[in-house]
Amino acid sequence: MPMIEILDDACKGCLLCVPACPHELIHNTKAKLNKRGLYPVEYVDPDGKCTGCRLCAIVCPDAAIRVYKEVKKKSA
Amino acid sequence: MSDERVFMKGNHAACEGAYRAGCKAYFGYPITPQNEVTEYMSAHIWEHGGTFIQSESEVAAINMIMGASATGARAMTSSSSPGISLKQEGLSYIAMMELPMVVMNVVRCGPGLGNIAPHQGDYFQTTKGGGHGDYRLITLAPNSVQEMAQFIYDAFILADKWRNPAMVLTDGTIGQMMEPVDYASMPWMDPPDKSEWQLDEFQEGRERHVLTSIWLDPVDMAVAHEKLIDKYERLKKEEVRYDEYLTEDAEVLVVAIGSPSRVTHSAIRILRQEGLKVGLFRPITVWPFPYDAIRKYADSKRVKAILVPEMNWGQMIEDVKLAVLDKKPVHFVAKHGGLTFTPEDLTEPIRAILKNPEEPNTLWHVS
Amino acid sequence: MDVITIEGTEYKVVAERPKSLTDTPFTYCPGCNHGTTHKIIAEVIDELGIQHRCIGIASVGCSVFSYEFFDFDFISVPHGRALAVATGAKRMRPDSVLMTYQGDGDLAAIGTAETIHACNRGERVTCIFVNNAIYGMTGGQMAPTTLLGMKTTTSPLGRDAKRIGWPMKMSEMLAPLQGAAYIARVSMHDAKHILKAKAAIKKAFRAQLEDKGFSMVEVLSNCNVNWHMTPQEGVKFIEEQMTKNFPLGVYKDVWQEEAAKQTAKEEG
Amino acid sequence: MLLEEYVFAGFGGQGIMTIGQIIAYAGMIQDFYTAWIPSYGPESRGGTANCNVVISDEIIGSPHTHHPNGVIVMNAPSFDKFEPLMAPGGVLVVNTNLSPQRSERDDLSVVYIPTADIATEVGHPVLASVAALGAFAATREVIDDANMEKGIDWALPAHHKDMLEMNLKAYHEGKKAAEAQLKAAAK
Repeated sequence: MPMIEILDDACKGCLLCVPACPHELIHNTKAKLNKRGLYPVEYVDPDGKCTGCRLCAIVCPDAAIRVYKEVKKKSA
Repeated sequence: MSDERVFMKGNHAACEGAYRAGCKAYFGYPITPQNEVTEYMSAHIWEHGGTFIQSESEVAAINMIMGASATGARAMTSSSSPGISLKQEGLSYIAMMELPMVVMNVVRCGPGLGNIAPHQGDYFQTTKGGGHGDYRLITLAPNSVQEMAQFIYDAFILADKWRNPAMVLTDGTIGQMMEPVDYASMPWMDPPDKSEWQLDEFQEGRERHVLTSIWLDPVDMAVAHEKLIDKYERLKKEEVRYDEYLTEDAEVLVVAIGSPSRVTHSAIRILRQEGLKVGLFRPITVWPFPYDAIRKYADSKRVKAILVPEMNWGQMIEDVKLAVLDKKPVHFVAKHGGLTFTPEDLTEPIRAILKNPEEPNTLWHVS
Repeated sequence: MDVITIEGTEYKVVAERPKSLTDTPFTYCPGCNHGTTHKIIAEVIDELGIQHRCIGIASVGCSVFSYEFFDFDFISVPHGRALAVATGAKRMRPDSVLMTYQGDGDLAAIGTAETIHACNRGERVTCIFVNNAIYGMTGGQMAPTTLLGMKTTTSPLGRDAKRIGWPMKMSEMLAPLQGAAYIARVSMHDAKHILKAKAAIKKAFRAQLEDKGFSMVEVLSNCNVNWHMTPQEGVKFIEEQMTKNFPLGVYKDVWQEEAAKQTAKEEG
Repeated sequence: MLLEEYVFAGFGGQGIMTIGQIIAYAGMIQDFYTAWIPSYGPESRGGTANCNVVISDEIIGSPHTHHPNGVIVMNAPSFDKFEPLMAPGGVLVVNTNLSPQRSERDDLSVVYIPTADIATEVGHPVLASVAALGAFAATREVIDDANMEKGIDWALPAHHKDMLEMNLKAYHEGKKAAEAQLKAAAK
């Protein structure tokens, strides 16, 4: 399952990634403060909707989003 | 005398000195009376593996030099007074980034456009900074065509040794005149290794090199300043140069640079025939200025007075007075507007001084 | 690409901070597209494998500290003079890849002469021109590219063409010069356009690597703080207002011109 | 001590600057200290272009000459300007084709040479200044002819070397004309 990781201390909470996600998986929860005193966004994907499309990472001005995709095992 | 001598213009000889020092970049903008430099560079620097660009402005030229010297190359630009004013912005940055480079100022008359005749009105601008902030240019003042070549050559060596911009401060007379030059004292050379700091292909494993002049934190800025201050203090101790002519028994010491020092030479010959004891003290580095050497004459019982002839309204005389500290009268002869001294302009005041040595500081305006 | 194992599953990282950036976090305001632009430049440099050959020129403006963020040799230079410095450095090190990173005040006001002449000489350097229609660092004064009617701290009643002229169109101005190899205007307002911008920046570096001439990419960028907007409103402003005044597109493409010439030759 | 101070003056384009450089160069290869400087500043006003040459056996101070002991005037304004400034005992070459004046000073040695006529006869009007230089060499015997000839060769650009013979001829014709005048005056 693809997924993303928000690098909390790099995120400045600009929220440009929020509308960029086609599945609305990134939220402005203001749940915690980071080292800079800013609210980083939160990524919540209980249903595994993330497709690893990278749109969030592309629009992120702070390179604060890491995107992972599963390594497909070639069947022997 | 060696057979190497060639008969050249001062401005051309300066270029030859630069080639021999391994100068690989000249960027400049034409301005009289130093067009020969731009023209000669455009024609010949290629023969020495270098590059020439006639820049869109003096501002662009100094910044091109900044780029070239940041890569470790030996680079120079030249101009005359109004153009040097435009270069001051770049020189300030270059000084703070400690980039070695050479700039030549063939001074013309100012302020404003002034005229193209020889003048010395840029002494303050050159020796007291010129651009914004605290910085100094190592400044050499040639008075012959031989020295035009030699001092450009030396300026490259000093600039690299101290990682500081160096200026060759001269006037239209020295730039335009032709004299024999012997290049034997200027063997062809390559620049020293600058791989410690130069902008370069980034080698895996080496720290990246960043050249900058901004430190927003005042404490960091002060640390950067300390480094410059320390360098300037060492320069003052180690690099002061001057030349003397018949000073051993002199009762009147004339302190002069550039073409007025040549006229002083002629005047001294005339006065010596009359038995008058006059000598010439010629600062070669006007920054660092030879305060201590001049102070020795101020302290000497033999010396009655000091005379400073300048083609301006009185600039170097302030440094001379700092050296003399009111111990002796310091007289001034001004010739300005682009007029050049005749030996008589100097012989008359010197005779007057020797007749009445107690006379306090006097100002002669000759026109 | 790095492979990591999380709870027994192997993942590869498909998006992260590019190698050509240092670990120093950007100091730009939240939502500022300087960061986005830095990131795609670094990605291009990574993809072209030229990190070790790059020399960057930092200009004056918000990007004055850009040398903190790019992981290669850098010099910070006087306001407006980046392309003159790049010229000097490139002439001495033709094998290095020279990049200037300049804002609208730097490139289109104080440095107009340096810009036009570097382009006209066809200097083999790549210029990234960030146009956000305002002076960000000094606190929101009018830029040469400020839109008509736009209020800034020095055009408090809105920019008035009669008194201060029109927004300066640098790409359109530079494209006709024969030294230009690649000139494009791109935007940062959404992911699609950011990807397009990255492609343009890659082409601009290729123009330098292939010795074609001067290349510049004008990046329409967000300055939501000085525009007094949220980041989202800011990117919307780019999309709706900025692109109207500054049409996106490729203004000069040397490869296309060469291909057209070739076709004409073959047909003729 | 030898201290030769010359002014060569005329219209711009007459070759005045070049003949100054030739004699200064010749002085150098004859192991003198020499300096040449073009007219500069206000003295260049008023229809004359001129250059100063200093030749000495000691280090040269001022390259400017204010009371020259050797002068060539190639036109009338130059005569008016420099003849009165000359040091007593100096030598003056007057180009009679463009300067009809006669010097009334009795402390100068003056030769009157139709340099343009000589030049035209030799082959080209442009050689007038070299003819004047030849006449000057006859009146002021400081630099040897052999060195002067080397100087003329040095001053000719590579693409004009075919003019060398003609230049040397003009030099010697000018010198001959001056020598004849000096001989007549001595009688």
